[in-house]
Amino acid sequence: MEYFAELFLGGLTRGSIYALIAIGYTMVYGIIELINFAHGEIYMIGAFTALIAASVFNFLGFGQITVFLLATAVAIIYSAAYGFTIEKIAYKPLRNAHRLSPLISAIGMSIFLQNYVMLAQTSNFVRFPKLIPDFEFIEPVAHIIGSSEIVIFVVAAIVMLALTFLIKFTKTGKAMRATAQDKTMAMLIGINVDFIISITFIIGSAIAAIGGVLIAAHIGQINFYIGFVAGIKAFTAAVLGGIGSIYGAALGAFVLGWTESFATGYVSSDYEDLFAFSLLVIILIFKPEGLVGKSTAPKV
Amino acid sequence: MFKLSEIIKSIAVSAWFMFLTFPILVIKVNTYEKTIDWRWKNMILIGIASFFLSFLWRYMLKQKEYGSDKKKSKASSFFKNTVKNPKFYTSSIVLILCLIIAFPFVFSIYQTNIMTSALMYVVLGLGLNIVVGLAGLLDLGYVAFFAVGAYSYALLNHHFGITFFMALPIGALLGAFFGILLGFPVLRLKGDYLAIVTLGFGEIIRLILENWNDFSFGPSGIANIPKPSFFGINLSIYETTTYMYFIMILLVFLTVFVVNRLEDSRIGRAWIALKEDEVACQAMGIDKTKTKLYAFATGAAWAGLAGVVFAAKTSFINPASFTFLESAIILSLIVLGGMGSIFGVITGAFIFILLPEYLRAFSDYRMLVFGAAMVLMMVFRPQGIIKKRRRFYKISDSGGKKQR
Amino acid sequence: MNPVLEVSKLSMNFGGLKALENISLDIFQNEIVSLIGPNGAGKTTFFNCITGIYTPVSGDIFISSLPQKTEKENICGLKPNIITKKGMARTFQNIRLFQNMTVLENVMIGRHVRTHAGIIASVLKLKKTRNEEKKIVDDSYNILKKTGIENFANEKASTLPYGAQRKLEIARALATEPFLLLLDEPAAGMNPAETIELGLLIKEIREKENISILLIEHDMKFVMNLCDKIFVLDYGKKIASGTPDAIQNNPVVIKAYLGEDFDFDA
Amino acid sequence: MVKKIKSRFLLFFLIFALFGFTVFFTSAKLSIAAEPIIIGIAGAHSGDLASYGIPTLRAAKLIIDEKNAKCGINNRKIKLLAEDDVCKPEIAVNTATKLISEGVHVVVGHICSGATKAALGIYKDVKIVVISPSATNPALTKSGNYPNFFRTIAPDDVQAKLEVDFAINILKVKKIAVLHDKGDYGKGLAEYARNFIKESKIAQVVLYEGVTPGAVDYSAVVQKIKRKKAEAVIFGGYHPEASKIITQMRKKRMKTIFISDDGVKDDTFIKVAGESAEGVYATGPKNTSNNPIALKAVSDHKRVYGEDPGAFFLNAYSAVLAILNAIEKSCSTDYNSLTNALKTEFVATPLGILKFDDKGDAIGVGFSMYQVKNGVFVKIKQAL
Repeated sequence: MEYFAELFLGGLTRGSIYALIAIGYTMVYGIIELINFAHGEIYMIGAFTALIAASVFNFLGFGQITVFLLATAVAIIYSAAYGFTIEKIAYKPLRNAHRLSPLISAIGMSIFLQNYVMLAQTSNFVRFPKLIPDFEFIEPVAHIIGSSEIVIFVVAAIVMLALTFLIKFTKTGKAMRATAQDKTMAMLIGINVDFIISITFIIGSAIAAIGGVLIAAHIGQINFYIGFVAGIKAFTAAVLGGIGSIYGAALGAFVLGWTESFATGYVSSDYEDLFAFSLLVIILIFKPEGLVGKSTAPKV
Repeated sequence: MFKLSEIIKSIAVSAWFMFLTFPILVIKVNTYEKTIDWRWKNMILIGIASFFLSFLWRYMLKQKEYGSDKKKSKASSFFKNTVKNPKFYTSSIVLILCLIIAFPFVFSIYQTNIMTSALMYVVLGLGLNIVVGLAGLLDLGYVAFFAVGAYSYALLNHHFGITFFMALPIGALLGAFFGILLGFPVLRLKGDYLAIVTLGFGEIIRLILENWNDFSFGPSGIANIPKPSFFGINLSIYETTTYMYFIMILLVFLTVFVVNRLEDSRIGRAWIALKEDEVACQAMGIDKTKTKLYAFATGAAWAGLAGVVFAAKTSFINPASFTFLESAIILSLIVLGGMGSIFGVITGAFIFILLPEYLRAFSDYRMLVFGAAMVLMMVFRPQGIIKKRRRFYKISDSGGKKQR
Repeated sequence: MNPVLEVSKLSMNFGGLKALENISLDIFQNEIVSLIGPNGAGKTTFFNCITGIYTPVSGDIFISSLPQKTEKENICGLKPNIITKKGMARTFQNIRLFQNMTVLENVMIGRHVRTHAGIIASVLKLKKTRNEEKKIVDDSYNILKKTGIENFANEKASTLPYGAQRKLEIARALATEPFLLLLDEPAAGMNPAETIELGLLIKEIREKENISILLIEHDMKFVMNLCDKIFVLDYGKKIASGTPDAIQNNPVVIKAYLGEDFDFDA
Repeated sequence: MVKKIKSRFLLFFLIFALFGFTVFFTSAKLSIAAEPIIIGIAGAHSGDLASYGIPTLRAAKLIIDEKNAKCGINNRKIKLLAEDDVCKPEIAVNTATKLISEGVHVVVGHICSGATKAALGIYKDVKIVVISPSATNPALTKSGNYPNFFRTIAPDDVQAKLEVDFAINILKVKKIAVLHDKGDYGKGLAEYARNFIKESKIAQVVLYEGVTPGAVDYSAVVQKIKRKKAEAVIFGGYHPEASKIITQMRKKRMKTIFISDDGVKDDTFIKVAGESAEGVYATGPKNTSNNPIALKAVSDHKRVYGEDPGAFFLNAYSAVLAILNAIEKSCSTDYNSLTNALKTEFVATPLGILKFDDKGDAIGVGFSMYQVKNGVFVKIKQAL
């Protein structure tokens, strides 16, 4: 039972991280129907910026929690800025092109950003500073859960709640929903669609940056390539849940996290990814719209 | 020519990029020794570069929006006339054939070798073009069939001593078989759901190859895969390379021939119609399931074929050669070259495979340039380098006569 | 003589909404029949049900391609392509041409179901396949001539004027060699001259090709002049059927249309 | 008209094809007896694995600059030709063909075993000797397929044997978890380790699994190690995964012994894993840093490049010295005399005085066990 609980928590940690990245994918997809392959790189840039910022702030002699908060803030700002710029450069000029063109542009952007960070920083793994303070837990809990895990769940939960609030109740949120439904119609009723798309990229990127900082602090190392694997997994999670839906992304992320964790725990970590992708294929075969996606009859 | 507002705009862009690249390009921290390296020079460079590039960017975008239509139509009509001129056509074809045949004798073994790689990607590209370019099914796991081909030769040769030429059709058939295997479950899926499931399928194949040691020898791979033999004569490495090159040339000719025939057939039209409008296509009596499966199978067969060549050429294969990135590259080359167009796919393959090879001089920067080139290419020419040529049918009043 | 199409007690739901309720109707050979009703009455849903795009909740759809034959075939729940193969072809309310293909190619797609070349035959291109290809082009061109849009043969479908696009849809449907043609608002968006031309075309199709026609249309003048029989749908129910004259004077129909401030002579 | 063109094409094609094949079979292989000796350096020089390939390039440069300053070897200058293979088999084939088309006489490289396997066939065909500082896959020498291959590093099975013996005989553990990174190198090593443990019949393998490189967290595997009550973990793979696993293990307050390989015995591992690295065992090439040649090599590197040398630097230095010695002693770059010289002539290198056995492995090159103590790898005294 304890083993089960440990695996469950492990899955929850993974799931939370996947969710933070998957939300960005799903938001962008919902609004411009683009698989933003560069999103994983935004996450990576978030982690790198946090690393740099934290080192500088450490150097200046701030306290641990202050450094953590400041570094996260810098990472959020920069990731958002990158997300915004990438949209303007690589996707906006392609808004009326064939569907595959922005996809290729996104793959190119992803390769570019990876190499940009590799050349400007390093190709080696670097140690990520210890940002999250260790809380003292009493045994028997201490060896099951650490403070970074708790911070990850809590932050993920807060982010998701805030996002839900934003989309449900604010004016921008309503405009986003309208744009996602029908871009032309949204334009006709006076929504600045370009602005809404930019906002979507900014929010998605900011959330990915939070994910980047948290996971880097959790595992303690980063390199320029971390975005790729995490990006693919998060994308899988988004589709698993039903791409375009934020609940779906979160649900898909947790299902994926648990699948991987339990597959490793009870079967073998050799087949961890195999289970993840097989689950995806099986779910989509039986429910082609993802877990929460609604099946729509073809409009004829 | 340069208005003040333009200059202000560029200054803003330049400032923005200086801000954007500040942490990554300027600060370099050593977390171990706790030192910080400030590289202000980079910031200045970025500032200047982005100031000027922003002018170029806006100019190019404008150029794309208008002007381009007029100029191009003139240029292209001139181009068309020259191409249509039969004398030009014949002589250019002859010239190209000469070049193709003379290539390995004029250039070094290295050039021949990478040309063989490029030709292999031509076959891969044309195969994927059937699935994506013609039938409109976004396949992100195409490399799985490539792996199937490569492993079928490697394993059959290892266990049963199957030769290269026997393996070619077997690889193609196995590729097609796996194409159908993937095709069946994903038929119901649309667009991006299809994309992610094919991606998953590609990963599943790779993971199986990686983990099932008894079957595939795992990550240590299979070495010593023999190159094709020339009627039992032992060839030197120079001759083998030339030989492989000519085999590949023949395979490319075969592929172009078959794909061209398919495109211009009842099946090919059904694929294109399927891509255009699935509902209308079905209402016209086309069996969606069958047509999609045909596309998956024929597309995958070429990947299987190319896989066999890959195994023979590299002589060593392991699962690390068949990652998602490979699928992305094959997809990118067909989109970049011009989706749906055979000539475009060939151009795309050459650019994609030869460019990084010739960019070796830039070593570290080549992937950076490569990624940037992909983005710029899409932004300024999203339809690809070569646009799909439309097929016209000449009709006389007595009925129809077809002309290409 | 059997009706070419016999629908009995067809019902369709979307969620809780009853889109069609116990619809029954027959169409006999060489009839031009119209399905009318206010917007949202379920006309297009009815088309989608009998062409296999939707699977009805209950009911039967019988066809008999040859009126002399006594046995009839239930096509309810079959896939759209099978139904087309059995001889029912349709057009769409919001035109669904293959936009990037040429006009001729669009019609050639319609010939797909009546031709046979497979992958291997297409690659080898033996004499049989070559002849078949040639015949596809010839037949398609002839159909274009019949519909009067042969001048556009090599144009991209999306560049056609609206009226010609509607005609192309009909041409494409004709290419599948149907015995029953289903037209979903074929005159929508046409000017009066084009509408008259369309009426003539439909009549010609009936006379020369022996094809029965079922159409949905809002242009009442067009319907009254053209049709032998009219069915009226309202809120998913059949509220009336009969000759144009009978329908025009049917109080139930008038009431159904009153909400829309409708005038039959418009 | 169309038919006419087609037939003319066919004619042209046939003529040219005929011409082509005649040239193909008559063209004799050109062997250029160029004046300088050309040494090809192949390995990852860019990309994420560059840190394994660059030291070899630098070692070769240091030696060759020195030799060229003294009129080269046998009065022939030495020329370097570096080619990048980014450690990918398919690229390595291109690299190899490029090197031979530019007429190299010997090759130092490749760096990764997979790339080496792919390239060796090509070198074998043109009879070029290849000497690798870091390709450790046992099959490269043991299969006997590549008589042209030599290396200045011990193969993986030696390393695995050392790890297992150390765990069983010195640390006296009974339950061992064997992990790997699913890679060519890591999984190969882990497999040897598993077999050696089984053969020993003293200890047992309680867990044998591969972890996914790049996964966001390894907590499930770590929990499994704990549940299986493993006393020691033997990990085959590179330092990024190792540091992730060890960090998570220590965070969960597990004191399980961690033993790994020379992919982990890298300063980056200690830098990244920090305090969690403390106490970790790793095998690495025998410490010969007191060897005078090694001291000189390292100080030369510091002088020229201003930093400590990276991975496999001494192995590469030895490889270059060995091959140059063979050329010098045999007075030629001929394949047979070279291989013969490599197998018979001793050469003084940073790794000690070497010669190669029949299969191409360097005699006397081996591994030692190291442990992280106070942030540095220290050689373990109780040698085996």
